[in-house]
Amino acid sequence: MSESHLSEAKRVTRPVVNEVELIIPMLPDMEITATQTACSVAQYMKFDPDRIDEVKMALVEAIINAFEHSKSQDGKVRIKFVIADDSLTVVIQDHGKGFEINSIEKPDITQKLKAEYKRGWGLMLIENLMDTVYIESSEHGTTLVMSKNRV
Amino acid sequence: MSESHLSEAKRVTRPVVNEVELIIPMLPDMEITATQTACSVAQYMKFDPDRIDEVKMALVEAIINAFEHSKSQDGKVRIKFVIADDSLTVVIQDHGKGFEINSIEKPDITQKLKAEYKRGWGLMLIENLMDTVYIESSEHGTTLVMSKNRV
Amino acid sequence: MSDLFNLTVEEHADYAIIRTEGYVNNLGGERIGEAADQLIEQGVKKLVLNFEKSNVVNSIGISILIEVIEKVVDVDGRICFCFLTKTIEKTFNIMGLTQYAEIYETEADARASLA
Amino acid sequence: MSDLFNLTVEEHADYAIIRTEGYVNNLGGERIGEAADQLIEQGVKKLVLNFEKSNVVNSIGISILIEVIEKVVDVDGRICFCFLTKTIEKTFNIMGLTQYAEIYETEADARASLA
Ligand SMILES: Nc1ncnc2c1ncn2[C@@H]1O[C@H](COP(=O)(O)OP(=O)(O)O)[C@@H](O)[C@H]1O
Ligand SMILES: Nc1ncnc2c1ncn2[C@@H]1O[C@H](COP(=O)(O)OP(=O)(O)O)[C@@H](O)[C@H]1O
Repeated sequence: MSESHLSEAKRVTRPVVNEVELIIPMLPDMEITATQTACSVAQYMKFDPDRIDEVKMALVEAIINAFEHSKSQDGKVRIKFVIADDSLTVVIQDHGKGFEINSIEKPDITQKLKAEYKRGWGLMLIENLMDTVYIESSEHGTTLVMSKNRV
Repeated sequence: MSESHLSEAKRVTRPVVNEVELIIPMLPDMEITATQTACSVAQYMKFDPDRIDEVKMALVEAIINAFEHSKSQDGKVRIKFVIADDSLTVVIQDHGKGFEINSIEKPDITQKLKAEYKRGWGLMLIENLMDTVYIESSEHGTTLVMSKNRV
Repeated sequence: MSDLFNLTVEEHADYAIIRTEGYVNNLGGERIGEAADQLIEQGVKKLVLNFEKSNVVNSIGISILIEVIEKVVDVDGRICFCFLTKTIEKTFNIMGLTQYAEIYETEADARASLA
Repeated sequence: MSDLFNLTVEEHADYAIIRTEGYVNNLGGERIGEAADQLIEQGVKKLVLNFEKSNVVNSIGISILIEVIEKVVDVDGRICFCFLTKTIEKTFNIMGLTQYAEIYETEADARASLA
């Protein structure tokens, strides 16, 4: 076995230690529990309070979407906090019915003021509060991956 | 199918929604992240602040034991918060080397004052701060189950 | 958490102040909506919403605030928010609420603007 | 978190006060241990540990406090804790530390007892 082979093997078996995982039941206000975990992880990473607050707000939106829209049978939302040197990535996952991402329209305040349905801001807020957002959704559920840089 | 059969089936398939699960990496001070989740869950259950504080202290001890003693290869500790009507149960689990529970001696302050090794208080504190404690340990790891009644 | 939401209303000759405490989610938002409805029905056209003790909002709560803004706009009134956290202020900006609602740092500032 | 641990020492004629801030874990405990060692070496026999800004301790930190207590006992000194949270006080009681260390509500109370 060559040297490089060995170090490759080491890299693969090295435990992934930079993740915090949280699974919450779909119960009212459980998103607040999740934001407290987010806060604690981000403080650990020495994020400044304003950036932590933005992650918390985006997380609330992602979680209430899963609570409200996913119709997941298992009644749970899984949240992963991935700690990297310069960024925090939060993955929010449900095993619900999913949705057609391309069918979501960008909300506009002037229209919403007159409209009957005033909702539809969550995804737009997440996109604006985080640095990168990626959504994958199918009939097996929805996974939202969002990252915030430390600075 | 009889009535009672039906309701039994219902009970079995009903999703367990009263659990929060947290998986933390074995990194310094990560136990604080876990206590913040504990705090949030216990507040959700309307535990009074003093009892929450006792759960937090017991949780710190259980987690630093897993961090320090388990030598777990996966570098993770799994914590489950089980919400019941009148009690909060916290399960702390590692996949480390385990230990012989019966070999643990109860520490005594007068002896410890003169002894070289002043440690060995964690399990004793957990037992005194919580209402019930159950430990299962084998070469596959350790599971500590501790409960605190709401009142 | 939601049962920790609280709200007080202070009525003045020409305007009213709604001070909130706690999470502005669907429930918190509805409480604000009801209070605002009642004031507008009474003829109040100028509202100050003091969020000093509300650090967390969600978009469901905000969409109820949009209803309130709509009603205020309909009566040619004014609505002022104060003591918003940086993130809530940023959120209001992102959503464009600031085209229809005014944001002030303190309650005194908001009141002064209405005088 | 640990890098948020802080400690100040205030020396008086006959005693010294150590005020801590942050998590008393292995690192925090060691910092207290070092400060206490230095004071005892200087001949200080009475210590006040003010934990007003330390709400979390762990048993590793406390075992270092036991070392400090041992050293104080060895010089026939006295050690007083103050501003302990209810849980930390309960913990000290469970462990029996209170047989060797005194607990006071406030720093003033602790100082008065040493006068
Ligand atoms: N996790 C999810 N599961 C299923 N559908 C979702 C999920 N997240 C978002 N959606 C869909 O996307 C739409 C837009 O979401 P959002 O922008 O957060 O606004 P709102 O939740 O107020 O409707 C929702 O109405 C819903 O149809
Ligand atoms: N999760 C664990 N994995 C392996 N060994 C453990 C675990 N928890 C406790 N132990 C064993 O039990 C002993 C007593 O633990 P404890 O009472 O917490 O005191 P301390 O950690 O200070 O030694 C430890 O020294 C260790 O040998």
